[in-house]
Amino acid sequence: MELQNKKIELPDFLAEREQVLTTWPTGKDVKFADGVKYQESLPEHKRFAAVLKKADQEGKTLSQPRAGVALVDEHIALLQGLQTACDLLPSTIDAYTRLNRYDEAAKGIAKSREAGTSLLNGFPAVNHGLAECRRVVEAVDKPVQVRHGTPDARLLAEITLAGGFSAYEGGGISYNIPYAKKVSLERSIRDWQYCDRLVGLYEEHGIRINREPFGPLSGTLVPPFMSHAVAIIEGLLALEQGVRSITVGYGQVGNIVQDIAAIRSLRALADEYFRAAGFDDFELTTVFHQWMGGFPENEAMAFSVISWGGAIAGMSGATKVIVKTPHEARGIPTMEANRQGLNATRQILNMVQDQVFPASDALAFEVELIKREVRAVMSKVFELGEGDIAVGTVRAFEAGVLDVPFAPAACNAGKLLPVRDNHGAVRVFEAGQVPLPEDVLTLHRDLIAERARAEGREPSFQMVVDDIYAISKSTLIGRPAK
Amino acid sequence: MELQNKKIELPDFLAEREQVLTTWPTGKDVKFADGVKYQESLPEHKRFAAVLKKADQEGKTLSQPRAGVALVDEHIALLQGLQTACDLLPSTIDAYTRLNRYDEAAKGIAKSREAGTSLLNGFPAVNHGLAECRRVVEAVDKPVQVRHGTPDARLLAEITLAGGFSAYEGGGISYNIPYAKKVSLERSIRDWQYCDRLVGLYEEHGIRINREPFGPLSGTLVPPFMSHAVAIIEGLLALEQGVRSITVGYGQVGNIVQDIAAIRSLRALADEYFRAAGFDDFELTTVFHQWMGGFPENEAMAFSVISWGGAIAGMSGATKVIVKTPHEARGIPTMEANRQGLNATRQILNMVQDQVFPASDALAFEVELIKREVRAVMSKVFELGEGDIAVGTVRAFEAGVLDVPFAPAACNAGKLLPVRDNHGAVRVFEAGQVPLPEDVLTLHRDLIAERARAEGREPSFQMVVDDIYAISKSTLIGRPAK
Amino acid sequence: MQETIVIGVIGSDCHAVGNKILENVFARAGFNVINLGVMVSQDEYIDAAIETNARAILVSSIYGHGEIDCIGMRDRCTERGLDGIPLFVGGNLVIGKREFKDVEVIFKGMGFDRVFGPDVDLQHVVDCLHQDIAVYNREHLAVEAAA
Amino acid sequence: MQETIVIGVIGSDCHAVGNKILENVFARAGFNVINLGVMVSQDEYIDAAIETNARAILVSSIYGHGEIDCIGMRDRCTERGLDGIPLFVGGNLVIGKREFKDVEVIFKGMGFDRVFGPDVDLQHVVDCLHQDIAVYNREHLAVEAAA
Ligand code: B12
Ligand code: B12
Repeated sequence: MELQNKKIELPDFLAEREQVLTTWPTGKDVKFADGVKYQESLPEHKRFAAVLKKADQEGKTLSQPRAGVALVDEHIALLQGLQTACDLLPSTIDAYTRLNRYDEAAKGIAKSREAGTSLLNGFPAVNHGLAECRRVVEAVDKPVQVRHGTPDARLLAEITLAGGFSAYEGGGISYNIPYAKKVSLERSIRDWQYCDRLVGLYEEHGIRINREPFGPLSGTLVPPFMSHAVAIIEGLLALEQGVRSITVGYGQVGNIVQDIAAIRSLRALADEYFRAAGFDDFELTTVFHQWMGGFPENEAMAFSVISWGGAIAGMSGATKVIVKTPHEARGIPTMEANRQGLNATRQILNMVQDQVFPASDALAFEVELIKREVRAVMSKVFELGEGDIAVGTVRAFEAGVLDVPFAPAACNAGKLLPVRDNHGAVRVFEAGQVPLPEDVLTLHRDLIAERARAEGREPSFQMVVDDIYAISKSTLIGRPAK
Repeated sequence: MELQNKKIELPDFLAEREQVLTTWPTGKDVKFADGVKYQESLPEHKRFAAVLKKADQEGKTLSQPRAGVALVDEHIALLQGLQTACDLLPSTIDAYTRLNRYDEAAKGIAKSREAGTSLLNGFPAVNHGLAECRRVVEAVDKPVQVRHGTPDARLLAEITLAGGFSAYEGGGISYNIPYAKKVSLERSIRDWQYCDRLVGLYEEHGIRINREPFGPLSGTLVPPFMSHAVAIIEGLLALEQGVRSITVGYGQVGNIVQDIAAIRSLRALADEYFRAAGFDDFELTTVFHQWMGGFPENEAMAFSVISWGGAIAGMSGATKVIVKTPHEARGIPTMEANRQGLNATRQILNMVQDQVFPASDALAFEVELIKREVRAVMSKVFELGEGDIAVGTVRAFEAGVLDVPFAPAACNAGKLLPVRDNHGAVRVFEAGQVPLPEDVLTLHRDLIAERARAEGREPSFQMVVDDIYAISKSTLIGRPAK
Repeated sequence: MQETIVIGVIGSDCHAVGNKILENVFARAGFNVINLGVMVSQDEYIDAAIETNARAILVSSIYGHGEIDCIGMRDRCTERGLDGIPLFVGGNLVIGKREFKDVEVIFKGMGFDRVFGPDVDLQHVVDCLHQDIAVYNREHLAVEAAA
Repeated sequence: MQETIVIGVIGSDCHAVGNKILENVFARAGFNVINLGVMVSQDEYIDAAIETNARAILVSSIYGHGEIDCIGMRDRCTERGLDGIPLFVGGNLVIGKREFKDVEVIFKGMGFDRVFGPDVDLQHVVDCLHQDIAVYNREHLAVEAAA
């Protein structure tokens, strides 16, 4: 396999497709033309890209939960219960399916039937197959997205898109590095080029499918510039394959200035890089994920984390917000808990909707900082790839130029260590091989030193660990106990 | 009675005191010297003023619930249940006691005993008397404040202060206008001079009692400048009588810029006016009340309102925040619901504690606007009083120069009509006789017109009504349904 | 015909906001509204109703003491000659968050014809008023006229 | 003596953060930690334990499939000669928010010696490890030596 950022030739795609559709028996039901026809039959208000575009034009922030259970009827009941409290629906896929372990998913389905309750952490769409997916889409009245974490998501894409889902989360980096251990980046990027090519093919047939790189990555103290770089790269890879509706994402860190700056800079940078790559006919939107790290177990406290995320999502101008629930620290939420998260989010979104977060030097500074960081990393990635962003990405991860904190993937260096500064913004404690400009590194170092002084201790891995636990223990910054 | 802002002469005070203590049988147990001795016995961490001062120095925001039930043991259990989740304790007094209807309070106590549950909306401290108050104070480990709404709070003050409570909310304006119907302002101001004089007397004997004018007034769309003027006046009246620890308060309106500007300007203005009046040995702190108007009934939504209030309280730098509960829309909260409100607030306070709300032109503009408005009103009040702020206040209410929206008091003009602007800040729709500078009035008018245009309707009383309902119906601004 | 109704907030209750809105809504719905404001005693409602020949009394209680303040209101009306006058009550009627249907039972037991929670749709209340006043006019006032 | 322990996250579970912290904590507590990272199969734990002569296996499951992934782990240990080796399990072990004591019963039923929720105090776990390893060394390894 010779990876490159180049649209897959149709014959090559079709040949590969034949093989993909045989990897599990349900693949054989998928016919592309039939998928297009089915997608055409969906009304506008059930088309993800259209609903996002409208929200973007109106300056609204839409809400979307995560939700998925083992059995189809239960999954339908769940989505029906949620749709009155949200704007966009998900189908969160279970972890066996994400790793193409369809036989284990089958066992999970069987055991769930026996137990009378879902024993899977998501909806095993591949096992259920095309017709069942359509049953889900038809049973609800809002657009439905596939949300998962699948390094090789080709069959899942074939089945769910022909099944009427109109948005597909993920990407070759963001669904490998945080979600897998031994999958090579060449492999996952190539397999996601397939998914994007499939979406591009739908696009060629007049069906716009929304694509969303997974912004939060490991969800744990990821500095904005690093997730931005990944989102932009995945956007570029998708555009090349013909994708035209792209939602770039970001996971809240909890500092109001950094979070708002992150969404603003993300949108501006994505637009800039996409245009620089020669594209100008894309629809760009943004998604803000409420805090993706460890949650407090106390539900009242969890509500505050949820609400704070909703407030920042709204004030940052993100097009949608992915909503957590008061059960987050414990387990897959019940429908009721999920609705509570959505209701809390709706209230705060409505309350901040018409408020303008004031322009300030601090905000402008943070936006500029993120932009410089992203540009530094991106230009190294292009350099390593000798102009090819796919190749550059693989080499950048090898070299530790791209590096996601706390990720499980073997192909990730894991040398970048983030830590919060004295105001709770996430900064770079150890840069590893990430090529930030010298003055930027100094700035991060100074900011962290300021915190260290305030706490009367040296910055250390313990400080990082304290930050990992902090929000679950009811603070933003992991200060030592007094 | 000839009202003036002048320290009550000790002999006059003592003569009046004799009479006050006879207004209900429990009054006879109160001996001032014994009260001082009892207060002296309280440890530092149970002294309200000391705890506030420390928080202020450390830049912390403390949390305080509202809570009170009919019977003493139940009240103790309630406070004990709450104290692990908050920093400061209240004893919220029932509505009969607030109107000196101690016989009805007695009935309420009896009926509550029968029913096995509190049928009063607060703790009837006067009926329970001195010894029982001390039992409350001794049973808990945090400072306790009397929170009420009593135009004539003289006996209540005598009993509770001798009983070991170390902070006393209220004032001659803020506990009349929103809480009474036919009590004259001369009367309530004079009766509160008594309360302040009592606190001053404790002060002379080395006991610092904290005093807190009630900031939110009617809790419903009160423009910041109006509640600021009242808070400053009550502060001046209190200082004159010898009070030295003053917490000026403000009720959240929901717009982030206006709310933060309100706390900043409140503190600056109070300090300025207090010093201008010749005082320089006071301890000034601020209190931010989470949204005081109608709440959403849905508890998840209520959590967001609570959380948003906590976030702004923290970022504004208020010294304490008064916390609502998810039961707010419905009824007196259970202890559990009250703890939930406190836990949610604690989480968000901790998360914003070290964050700096960035300096911006918008914020500076709003601070300046409030300052100009307050100064315009205050100078008219001084003018009307020919230099005497007590006299000026009575005349200002008569003239509609001071005017609290939606207040029940007959002595309040009720001509000032507030409405939200297009960003949710509370502006003046009809000024009545409130003497705002012409350019300020024009600004308000323009801002409201901007909203009216956005909604395609004229500003009207219906718009005000829509705003009154808005937060309870899950928005900040009462827009017409589309 | 413009019917007269008496409204107000009972007892020691100072909650004025809902009261101002009720006045506005009922006036716009065509009633002649006698608004007694806050802190109204049982006799004040009845005095006003007699004086203005009102067709209904609407009691608000927001602050939680409704359960105490409203006791005896129906008997007092009857005693003072307002036999069968439509009596509505609404607001946050009891202390704490309780099931509305339990609250309704308590106040119906006290003789109130209609009991409303704080989230009631006021258009519905207007409809109820028209309906109950029509019945009252037919049954009670007819009886009176005949007597 | 520095005891060796094997840790890792079972099944298809990718949650890596807790695992990195556990490694850090147990290493600082003086153990020789063999960390297999995420997505570890039952046999991988057992292979590592045999190879390194480990005194305990600590299984994490965060993603909810623990109830499926952990079935048979004890039998497999015994089968492969790790008779009585201390088996700990911890994390978000089942789907949904359930009472911890019910979860504990399930995993004790599967043969785990100790079951921990996500909010466990890790110092307590270190103490448990010392205790259980001491017993294991005394009882099982003594038996082995004698055999
Ligand atoms: C961050 C996170 C992610 C990140 C993980 C990044 C990474 N690679 O590490 C991302 C976004 C990728 C992710 C993905 C998924 N996640 Co996730 N995730 C979380 C989250 C928010 C925090 C986890 C974390 O890092 N905590 C911090 C660390 C320090 O704590 P910890 O992991 O709990 O570990 C500690 C303890 O559990 C304990 N412990 C753990 N193991 C052991 C073992 C022993 C022996 C002992 C003594 C102690 C012990 O000690 C550890 C250190 O203190 C949790 C919810 C939460 N806790 O708030 C959900 C959560 C764990 N995720 C969940 C799920 C379901 C998933 C997904 C399947 C997606 C989905 N359906 O929602 C995928 C997993 C796919 C897969 N193949 O595994 C669920 C699990 C549900 C359940 N058990 O019922 C949770 C609880 C969220 C929820 N309520 O739905 N997730
Ligand atoms: C604003 C407010 C205040 C302001 C009032 C200012 C003023 N003078 O008006 C202030 C801060 C002064 C205040 C004081 C107190 N309050 Co208050 N207050 C509120 C709050 C937040 C909003 C009330 C409001 O204005 N709502 C908006 C209006 C439009 O709605 P409304 O009042 O409910 O009226 C509508 C409906 O109820 C209905 N309705 C009302 N009456 C009737 C009658 C009929 C016939 C019909 C059909 C319909 C109807 O229609 C109205 C219009 O839509 C409520 C909680 C909430 N709702 O969120 C608490 C609340 C009403 N207050 C409460 C209490 C207890 C008090 C105090 C005793 C202090 C305390 N212990 O906490 C004092 C009262 C002292 C006294 N003497 O009365 C409690 C009542 C508890 C209970 N019933 O169990 C509440 C519910 C808060 C709580 N959960 O504890 N309060």
